Amino acid sequence: MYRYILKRLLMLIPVLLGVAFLIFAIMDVAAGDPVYSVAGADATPEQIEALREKMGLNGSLIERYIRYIGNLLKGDLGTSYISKLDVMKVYLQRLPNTLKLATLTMIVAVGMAIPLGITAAVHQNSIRDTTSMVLALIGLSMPNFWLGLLLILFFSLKLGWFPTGGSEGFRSIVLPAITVGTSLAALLTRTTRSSMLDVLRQDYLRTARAKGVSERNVIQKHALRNALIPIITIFGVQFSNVLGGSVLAETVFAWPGVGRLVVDAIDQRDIPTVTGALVMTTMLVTIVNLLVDLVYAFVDPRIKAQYTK
Amino acid sequence: MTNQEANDLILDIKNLKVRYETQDGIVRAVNGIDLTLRKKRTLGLVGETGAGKTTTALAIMRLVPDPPGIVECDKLEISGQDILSLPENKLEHVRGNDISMIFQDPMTALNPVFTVGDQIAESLEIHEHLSSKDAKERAGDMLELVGIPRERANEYPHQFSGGMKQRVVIAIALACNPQLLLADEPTTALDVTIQAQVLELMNELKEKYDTSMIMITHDLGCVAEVCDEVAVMYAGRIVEEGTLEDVFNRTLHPYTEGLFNSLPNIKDRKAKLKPIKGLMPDPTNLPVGCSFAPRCNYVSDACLKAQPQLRSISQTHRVACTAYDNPEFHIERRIL
Amino acid sequence: MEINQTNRNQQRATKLYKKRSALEDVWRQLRRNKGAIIGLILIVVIILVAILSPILLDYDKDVIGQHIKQRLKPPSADHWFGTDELGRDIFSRVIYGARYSLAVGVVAVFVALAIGITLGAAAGYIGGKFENVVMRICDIFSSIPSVLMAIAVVSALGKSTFNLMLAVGIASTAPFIRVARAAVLVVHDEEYVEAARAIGMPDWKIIWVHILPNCLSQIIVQATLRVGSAIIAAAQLSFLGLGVPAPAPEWGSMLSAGRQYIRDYSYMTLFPGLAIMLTVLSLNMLGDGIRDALDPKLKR
Amino acid sequence: MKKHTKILSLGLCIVFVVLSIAISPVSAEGDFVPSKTGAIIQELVADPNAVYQDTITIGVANDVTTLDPQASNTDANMMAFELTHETLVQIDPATGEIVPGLAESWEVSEDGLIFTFALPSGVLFTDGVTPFTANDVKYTYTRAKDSSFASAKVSDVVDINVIDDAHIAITLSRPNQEFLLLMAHKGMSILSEALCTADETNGPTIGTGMFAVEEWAPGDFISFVRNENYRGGKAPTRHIVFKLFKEASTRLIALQAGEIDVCIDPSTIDLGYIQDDSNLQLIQTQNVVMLYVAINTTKPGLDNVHIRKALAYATDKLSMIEVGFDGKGTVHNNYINVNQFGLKKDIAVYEYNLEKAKEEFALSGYKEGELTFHVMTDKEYKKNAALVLQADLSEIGINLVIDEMETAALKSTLNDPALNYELCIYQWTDADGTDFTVRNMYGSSMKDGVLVKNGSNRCVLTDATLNGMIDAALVEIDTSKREQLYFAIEDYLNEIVPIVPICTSYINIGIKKDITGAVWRPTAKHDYRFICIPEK
Repeated sequence: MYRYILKRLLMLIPVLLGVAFLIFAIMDVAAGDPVYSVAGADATPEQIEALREKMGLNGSLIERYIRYIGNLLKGDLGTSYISKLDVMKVYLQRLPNTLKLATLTMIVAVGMAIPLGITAAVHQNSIRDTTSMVLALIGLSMPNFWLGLLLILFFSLKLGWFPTGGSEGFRSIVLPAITVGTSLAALLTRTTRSSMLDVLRQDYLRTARAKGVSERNVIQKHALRNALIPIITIFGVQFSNVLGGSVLAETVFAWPGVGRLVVDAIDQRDIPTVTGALVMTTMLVTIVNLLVDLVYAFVDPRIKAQYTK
Repeated sequence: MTNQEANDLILDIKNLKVRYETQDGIVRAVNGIDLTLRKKRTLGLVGETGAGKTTTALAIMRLVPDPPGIVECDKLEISGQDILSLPENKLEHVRGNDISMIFQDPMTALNPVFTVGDQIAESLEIHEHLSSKDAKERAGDMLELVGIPRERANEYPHQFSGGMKQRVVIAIALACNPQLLLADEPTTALDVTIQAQVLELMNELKEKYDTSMIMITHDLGCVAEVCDEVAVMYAGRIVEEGTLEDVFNRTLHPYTEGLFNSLPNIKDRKAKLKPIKGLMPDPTNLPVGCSFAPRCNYVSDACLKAQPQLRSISQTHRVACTAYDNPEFHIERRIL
Repeated sequence: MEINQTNRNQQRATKLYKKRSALEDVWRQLRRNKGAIIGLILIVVIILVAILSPILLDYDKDVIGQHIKQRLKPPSADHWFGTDELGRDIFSRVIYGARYSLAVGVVAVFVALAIGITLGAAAGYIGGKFENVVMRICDIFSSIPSVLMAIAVVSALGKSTFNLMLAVGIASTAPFIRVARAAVLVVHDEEYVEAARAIGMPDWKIIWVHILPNCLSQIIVQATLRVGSAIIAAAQLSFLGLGVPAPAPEWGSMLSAGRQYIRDYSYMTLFPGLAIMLTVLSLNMLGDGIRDALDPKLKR
Repeated sequence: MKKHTKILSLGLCIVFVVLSIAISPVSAEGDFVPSKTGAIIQELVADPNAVYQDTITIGVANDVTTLDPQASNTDANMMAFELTHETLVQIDPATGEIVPGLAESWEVSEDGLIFTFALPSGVLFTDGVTPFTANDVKYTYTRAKDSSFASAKVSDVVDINVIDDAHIAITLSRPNQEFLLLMAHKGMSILSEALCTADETNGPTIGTGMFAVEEWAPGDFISFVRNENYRGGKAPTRHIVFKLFKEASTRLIALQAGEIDVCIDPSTIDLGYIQDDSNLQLIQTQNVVMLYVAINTTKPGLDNVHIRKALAYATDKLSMIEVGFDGKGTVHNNYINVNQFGLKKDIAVYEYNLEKAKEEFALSGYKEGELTFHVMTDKEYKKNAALVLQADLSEIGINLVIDEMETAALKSTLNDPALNYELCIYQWTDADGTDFTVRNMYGSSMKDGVLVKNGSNRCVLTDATLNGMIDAALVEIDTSKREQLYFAIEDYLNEIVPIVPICTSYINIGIKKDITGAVWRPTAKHDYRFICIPEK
């Protein structure tokens, strides 16, 4: 097991190097030399060159990349072109906000999706099933930023229940969490349902029923644990997405999370911030995925057996 | 039927009908069968795939999925207890306690995420209200009973072979010492050598616990080995029933004859196999007359007009075939 | 040789027959699914609208024609969905916008399909180091949230409709790589593939003729559902100002423009949003239907 | 304020309105009269016993991006520097005259070349320990020469002579009528030599201002804490926070909900909400941000004066104002900013006229459909202006492609020596020195024998005649003659059309009714040093 974890953590290294290179390459192609947007209009060529050196933009893509990796290994993500602040510090400033939003979103989504999905599957083709599936489909089809706008329109402007943005207090997190959580809840409901339907057809449930296990326990004990596996997969994938920043919701609600940090930095051609934030996010995503895989093993002994092999 | 016999009755079914209402139409899986079974006896329920054997067993357990399954029955009693009118929570006390079932495929019959010990212990916890520690202990006993070392109770199904899994399934079914055991093709999924072992084990345990059993199978050899009585099913109906002797040696129904004829003959290896021609009728669209008529070698116009009813040929032996209106009629198969 | 040829013809014949009956079967299943049919009808209507809109509407006059005096008028008989900040008719723009959203969604998915299937199938078939590299690249792509990925790509390539398609496509490639690879791995060792290899069929042909058709159903389902998410992704980028350049009536950019008028002129955000939702909804309903029809497990 | 029910809140509102009419000396919107400079000054009567709200939160639209005064020139940063740093002199918002800042007084030599400043003693930087001396001024101005943002302002400085700790003399290469104006610019804020040399990153963020930076979360907020030792007496408010809300509508809602005290630049479409809200007040003054179409006069097609005139005739400024600012703006036809010295009120106007545009186009020799130009825009209102222009140009047979870009990319394209752009909707915000404006917007300087455009010369004009006219105006001492010279420059520009001026709009600010002490400048660089809410 530990060897498996270690192996996974080692596999993280090439991925992080790859992410850093990818971002470097993309930002290198990007229109607009960052030097000229940082330097003022009156900059002389000498000043430009000096600035270029100071910003670490001299040299070829590969040279810069190697330099960056060297610093990265020392835990140094560089300093922002714009604010001159340490990227790591800025990232860590934003991370709690994103984690807060992500966690609440996931809790709400899971809390809604699993009971709904189970009910839908158990009462397949009933009114309850149809209703929750139609709702899930709508939730899945709604662009989340639009939902955010509608929520603002209704709950902030018309009813005045929640603030339209900002990050103070619990009330300000409610609407962003709903915005991000809706499509997630929809997705999870659908996954739970189909996974549950799959499991409900399995013979071992018949065995359980034949044993005299009550219907409630058949569902909650025997079926759910098996159905959880695909749900956990989706959960893992989506957690990364929420974690990486529900950029749109963060923009709509002025939520100072990691996603907005990256978008703003891309706008400003602030390469160290873009790269640093994405590398850190990738690391988090990978670690979350590893955790998800460990949860798998906990739920499914067959997978555990694979890991220990 | 004498009083004594009536008290002895473990299972009494009258006019059981099961249909599945699906999008493709109504599948009539079981079309009015009567079954009785006395204590310590074993009934072989024989027929090809799709004849309605498994559905019958599920109906007895009241486990026919609804929707789409709809069960209709005039009488369904286990040891004199009316199962038909029991509410779901009472049924849970009957299942696994009074009646158990062994399912066809041991590969899928066990829950992959629980240890086998837990799965055996579960029914003990439910029905005998044992503490989880005692139940574990008893589960170990049960494992040993079916020939598996008790240490393996903490292992998961994927760590067991097919035959071992089937033993676990048997252990689960017998854990609470049921009066009636429904075994749905318990050996089909297993290797031949394992099949014999499992059958022997079941025979042994049945004797030991005085359990009555319905053995569902299409394997006539298996029937010969375990059963006292035989009922042959075709398209949701019983076409012939009687003692093992009756059905094997005094075969009456053309379908039963067909079943025997399609077995390879060890004594005459040159003899050509004679499979029953054609396929089972579409259960959504059963013919008006005898369901077997389209495949029957002895078919007459009368067969196509009305459904034949079971008629008694001897005290124990009954058959549903219009041809026997003619007292001269006999089938080709001769028992040597 | 002769015999071989006849054999093959026979094979082909059975295959054809099989294929047609499978298709018919899918259609039969699909027809029974109310949701799928509603989805199908809706999406056909939307596609027709998209195709016919240049005939129904005069682009210069109706779609981008400005009437500053008529700006920000709420829905009325003249302007069913009202007018926007430049006095343009929102109804015409929403109608015409279907062209952009559908085109972006479909092309993006094609990009993703093309890259994903090529890489995924090759990885699954060739295996070894190549597979490892492809899968690591796949890891890299899927560990960067796709929206951020697309934003980065668009800002690198510059804003244009094509780049938007490309960005959304690239950002949604990873799942296709995975699907294709998994499908190839499943059939890789099947006997008919072994047989094809034994008679010396080139690898690419084996992939193309024997392997891909076998994972087609999965890919079709994925693709249908992905068109919907690609449309949303494109709208998201447009919303962030990275989409189709003005004055094209792309739904996401209409939403973006309407955002600052949301308090008094909420219809500006309402209708384009509804249009996106309806399109994606119908695609999802259809995709679900196809999946259910193709997936024998779900048949009852 | 927590609203329980609609009715209750409505009731509260009514009570509040009645009370406020009855008790407070109502200052309705009309009471704010812009000063000579166009600024609205909320005079704060000094009262040592008054108690003020602890924190004032200002909802801003643009992020503070740097705390080094010499590393940027955006409005958002300038407002921060106004709090944290001081310049030697400053501009009186009431009269527009130069008044003492960090310097207590100054003298100018007769030839106008040497400026001697008298500095106060005992002043500490906001780190609380570093003393301020004349050496810091020398250090600051020398450092400015290397800054790409500040160097243009000290380009005439040839010598800085520290006489003693409290006196410094600055020598210019030529008389500059606007030198003090330049020194009042926040980019010339005085830094500490000791702090800057000790810490190159954080040193420049410390000044001698009334506030010091407390916490900075880029992209979210920046907070300032009062300098308790400020020599002129401390500020009334202890904490000032700039909180970023990119969405105008969100920002205003935050103000209405009471989350913030000031909302900068609410959407023009939403101004009614401020006027209708009895807790709020609308500050409105014409701004001096000149919106214009910058024309890269070196690009094919655009080097043709007839094409440029066609562009000018085809520019529908009224529609642009309507679309961009909801009709709240003023058409601008001049080549320098409003309120600037030398603004020619009766300049010949290129009225919006597509017929004339077509005539000019015909004179250019190009055929219809032959020309396609790209126009760069960054903000929504600029994009809208470009859309209006696009529609009109298509009428006269010129295709216009709108390139929406992020501000950073747009700026770097403009600044890149490759000058790879054709048109750009851009703005000019400086309204102080006319020379600074014309020199930077249209001037060029000789480098290695060739004329090279000055930094902010977005039309890429290298016109020796024009340079001569600009130099002549700068050194002219007679005010009315100087004015005439600027009139001539404007007429000259009006003939060659290097830009198409569009409009100036209004500065709008929503504030809580009780707010006072702030100076709302038409340049959008507001002075928050004395902003406060007196507690009742």
